[in-house]
Amino acid sequence: MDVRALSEIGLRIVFGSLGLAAFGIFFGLVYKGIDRKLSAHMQGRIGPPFRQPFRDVAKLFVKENIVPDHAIPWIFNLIPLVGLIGTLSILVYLPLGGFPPLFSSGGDLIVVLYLLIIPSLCLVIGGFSSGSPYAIVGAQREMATMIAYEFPFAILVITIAWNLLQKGVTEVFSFSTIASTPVWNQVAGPLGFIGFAILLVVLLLVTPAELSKIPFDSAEAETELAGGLLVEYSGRNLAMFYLTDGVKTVVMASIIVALFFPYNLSALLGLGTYEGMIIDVVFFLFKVFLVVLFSVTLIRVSIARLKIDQIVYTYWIPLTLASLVGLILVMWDSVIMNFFTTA
Amino acid sequence: MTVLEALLQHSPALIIAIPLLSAFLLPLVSRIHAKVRDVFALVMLGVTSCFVGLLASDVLSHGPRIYIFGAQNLRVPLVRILFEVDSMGVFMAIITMMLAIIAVIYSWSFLHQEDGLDKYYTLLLLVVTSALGMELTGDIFNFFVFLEISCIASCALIAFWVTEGEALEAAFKYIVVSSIGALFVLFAIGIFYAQYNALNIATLAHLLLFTFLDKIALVILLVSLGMKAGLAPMHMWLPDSYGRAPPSIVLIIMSATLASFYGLLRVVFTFYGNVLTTSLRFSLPAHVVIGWILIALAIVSILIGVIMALVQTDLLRLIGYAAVAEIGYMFLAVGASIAALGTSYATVALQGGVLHILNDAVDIGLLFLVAGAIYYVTKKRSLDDLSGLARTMKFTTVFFIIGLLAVAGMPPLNGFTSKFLIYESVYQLNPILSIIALLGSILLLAIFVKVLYAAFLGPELPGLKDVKEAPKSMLLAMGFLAGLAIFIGLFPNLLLDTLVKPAVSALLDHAQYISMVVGGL
Amino acid sequence: MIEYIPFIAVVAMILIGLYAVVFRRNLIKIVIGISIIESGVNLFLIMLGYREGGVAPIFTSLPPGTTYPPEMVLPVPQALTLTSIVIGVAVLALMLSLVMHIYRKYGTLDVRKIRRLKE
Amino acid sequence: MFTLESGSGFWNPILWILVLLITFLLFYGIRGFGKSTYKKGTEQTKAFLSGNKEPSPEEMHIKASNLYWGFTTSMKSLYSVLRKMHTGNTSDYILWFVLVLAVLLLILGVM
Repeated sequence: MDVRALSEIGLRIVFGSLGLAAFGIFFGLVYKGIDRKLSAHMQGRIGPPFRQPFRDVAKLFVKENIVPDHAIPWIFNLIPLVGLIGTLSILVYLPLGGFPPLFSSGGDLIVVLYLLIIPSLCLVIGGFSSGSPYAIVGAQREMATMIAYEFPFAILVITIAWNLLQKGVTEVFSFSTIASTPVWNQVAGPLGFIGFAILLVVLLLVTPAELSKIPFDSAEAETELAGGLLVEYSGRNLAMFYLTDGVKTVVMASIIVALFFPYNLSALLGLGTYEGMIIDVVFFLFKVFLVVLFSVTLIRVSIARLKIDQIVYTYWIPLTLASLVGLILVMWDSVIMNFFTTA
Repeated sequence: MTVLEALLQHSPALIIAIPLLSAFLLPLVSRIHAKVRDVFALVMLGVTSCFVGLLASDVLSHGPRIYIFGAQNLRVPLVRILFEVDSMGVFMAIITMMLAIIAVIYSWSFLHQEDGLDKYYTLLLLVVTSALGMELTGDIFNFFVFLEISCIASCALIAFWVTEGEALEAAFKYIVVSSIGALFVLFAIGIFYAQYNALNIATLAHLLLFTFLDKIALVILLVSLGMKAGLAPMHMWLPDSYGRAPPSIVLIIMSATLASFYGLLRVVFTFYGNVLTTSLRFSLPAHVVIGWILIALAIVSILIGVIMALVQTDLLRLIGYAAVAEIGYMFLAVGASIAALGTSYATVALQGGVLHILNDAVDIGLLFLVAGAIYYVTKKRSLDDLSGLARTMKFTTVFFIIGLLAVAGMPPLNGFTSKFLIYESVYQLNPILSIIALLGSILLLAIFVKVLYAAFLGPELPGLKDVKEAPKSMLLAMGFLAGLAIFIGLFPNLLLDTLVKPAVSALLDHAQYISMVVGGL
Repeated sequence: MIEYIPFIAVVAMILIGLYAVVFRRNLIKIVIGISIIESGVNLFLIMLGYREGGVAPIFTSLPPGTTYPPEMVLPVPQALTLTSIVIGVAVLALMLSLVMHIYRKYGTLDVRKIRRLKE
Repeated sequence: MFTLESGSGFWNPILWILVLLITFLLFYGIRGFGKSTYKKGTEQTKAFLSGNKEPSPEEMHIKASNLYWGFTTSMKSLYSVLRKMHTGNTSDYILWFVLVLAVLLLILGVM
């Protein structure tokens, strides 16, 4: 490897990760503001202004950073930061707008599936390390939720890859492959279509749990656990978790967009390079907005919080069964269509 | 012939002879001084590792080697003991030596207050000898003998804390289970000898016809070696004995367990390598049936391991169940690669499985060492009695977090590399397999996060205020494994290209293994 | 038919041993069961060594002029059995000493009561 | 060279570590702008218990066996079966061995 290629990769890493960090943080907070405003309107309130999340972060930075007596300081302080950077690093592997992933051959869907554990894991460890009973109860609930939703999520990821493999595509876990061959174009008949539609619904229902939003937010549960695993966090540590939450929303929505709606407008409209880019980015942001609207805002204003054993039950029995049905429909799709075409 | 060449030529014999002889020299040496004994055990293992390294570099560059014990020119065919060393055997020998050396370093501090240590080190060296013997031998009866040696010596080591009734119980269960397993292996050997008049693995593999008796022998070998390796639902001895043996010993028992797993690989890939593709009834090839049997047992292992580990309160026993789940991952990869024999993803799956042997040794070993350190400083086994150790035991906490992330397969640690290869290959056989593997991983994470909370985080209990950090030699042993976990995680290809890929191709290329003996004599 | 009787005996011994291990409660009887399985397997090995009309594998007593007659019986099974018996003795001794210690700690030899390690 | 390839995907740990390092430096710097002090030894460092008096650490400690209550409760039926399976009786361990042996003999015998 010569110096030129090496320095090119170095520049990509430095500027790419800095740019993506800025992107993730900014839009994370923007979508948080939109979500709060919309849900307030749906509940007949006025709600905070759109820029309220930015103000929240700024305010948290000037607040005291309290480390409780029972906490373990070095873990307590380090974990929020690790959670934030871990979540930001996922953006490196995702296609955003019309742009391909920054490192398309650096990690794939399975890697992202694993990296998505990091924010939740950091919340859990942070909650455990703060030494407050509320936080510990919240943290163990978050962990149980994570076990619960990972099962249908894994089924979904593997189904998408397996279906691509059956269609003769190589490197099926790669995000650039998945984005260039949308799942809806890879079905032979109605069965596969229904299967993927079921899986999409499951994924939209996994999202609120992944983001710890109502009805799956029993880990934070302001009413009975007083904020749950974040109860002892304050000041800049809480600001880190606040930012993580925003970035996580963008990441999760981008994954849904990349898996199910990777379409772009520029090719359709036949636009040039720069206009095309702008249109694609705007369209991407709109798609992310739709995902946030449907899987976060609408669900959280319309359903009440579930108990933790209800959450585990919901994900392990009905949703897992639903996604297995989706998997089976996708598996039978080509078989049955072949049967019809040959018969 | 230079000295080095002579040593290299006799290295297969020396690798067995040095630990065996030093095992029996050890009680004499320990008469001099306890320190001398400790150093002697380490030095002898070090010398053996040098020979393993020498042999490994030779085998990896020049292909498999045979070593003949006894008369070279005897005209009666194959009445002699052969050692046949290929890259797979060498790979396993390296793992065994790594575990043995770490266990000895750890034992220095961990057991320094106990007595009977001369017997302890003797038995330890005997288990190492037996594991190495199982990995290098080319003779099936020899394999049985080493298997029995490992049974006897491991059983005595499990009962090391003889004052506890539970340790005796665990040892009794272990010896009953493993001696019955070994007797059935001997029965299978008898079946082979009855049909083919040979005991040499390569000769037998060459002659094997897959008669009805061969099928019976295959089932017996699969089940008894699977039991010795801890395959569910015959895994129950494993959490019992891993949970009660001294944690330093668990590493050694684990090397014997992994050697049994290696034996199973050898049986399926080399012994039955010629006949794997024969069609059975319903025009199913034999390898599909065998592969799916292994996959079914592997899935049971993963699920039982993680589900039972989640509710354990005894730390060592909990890790024992996690070890069952890890064994399940290996069997899943191997089963999938057998069921899909010949496809390109079968090779990837087998690479993942073979790499996972090393990763399992490193991760589970590290967790046992950490659990041992907790036991050493607090004298408590139950997670319910522990809390807040992260305040005083910072290094141990960091090592535990590394072990936790590695065993749950979180990037960028070593567990992820092998599980990554497993997930991204077995789904091609059936998507459910990858899904269950992913689920098992997330449950493993939950299990060890619980341990992290219970032992290290949480409020400081009054009874644990004056707890100190573990002694240096224990930290060194843990640090080495933790460093290895990070290193393999960051540079997976380094290891994959130098050790794992040759090992996998040696397993798959049974014709070469056979021709080394059958063609050469 | 008569030549199958030893093999039937082998299978019967192994099954009897397994029965003892699985259904007997006394630890000593379990140990005896394992010992019976071992005898069965040893009997099996010995049986394989029998060749009809075979010659003892002693080179000095061979018929003159022959070096390796095909009817010469290989001593391998006997060697295996000896090894196996020696190993069996070691296992037996270890198991019995464990049983002795277990009796001291638990005060019973009933296998159903010796299960502090469960679940 | 640093990318682990499985034929279906890839994973490059070094690249990820570098990205992590850069963002860590960036956000460690940003975090430095935040206020780092607090009043030690006052009421605010006590655990927040909705105004209740803080009990002693032993009473406040949540035991490991009570963790994951939600998960074990919703899987209760599964656990009762699995726990009963592991009887701790040596004979049962051998029984499992014999059972698996018999089942596999049956499968391969039929085949």
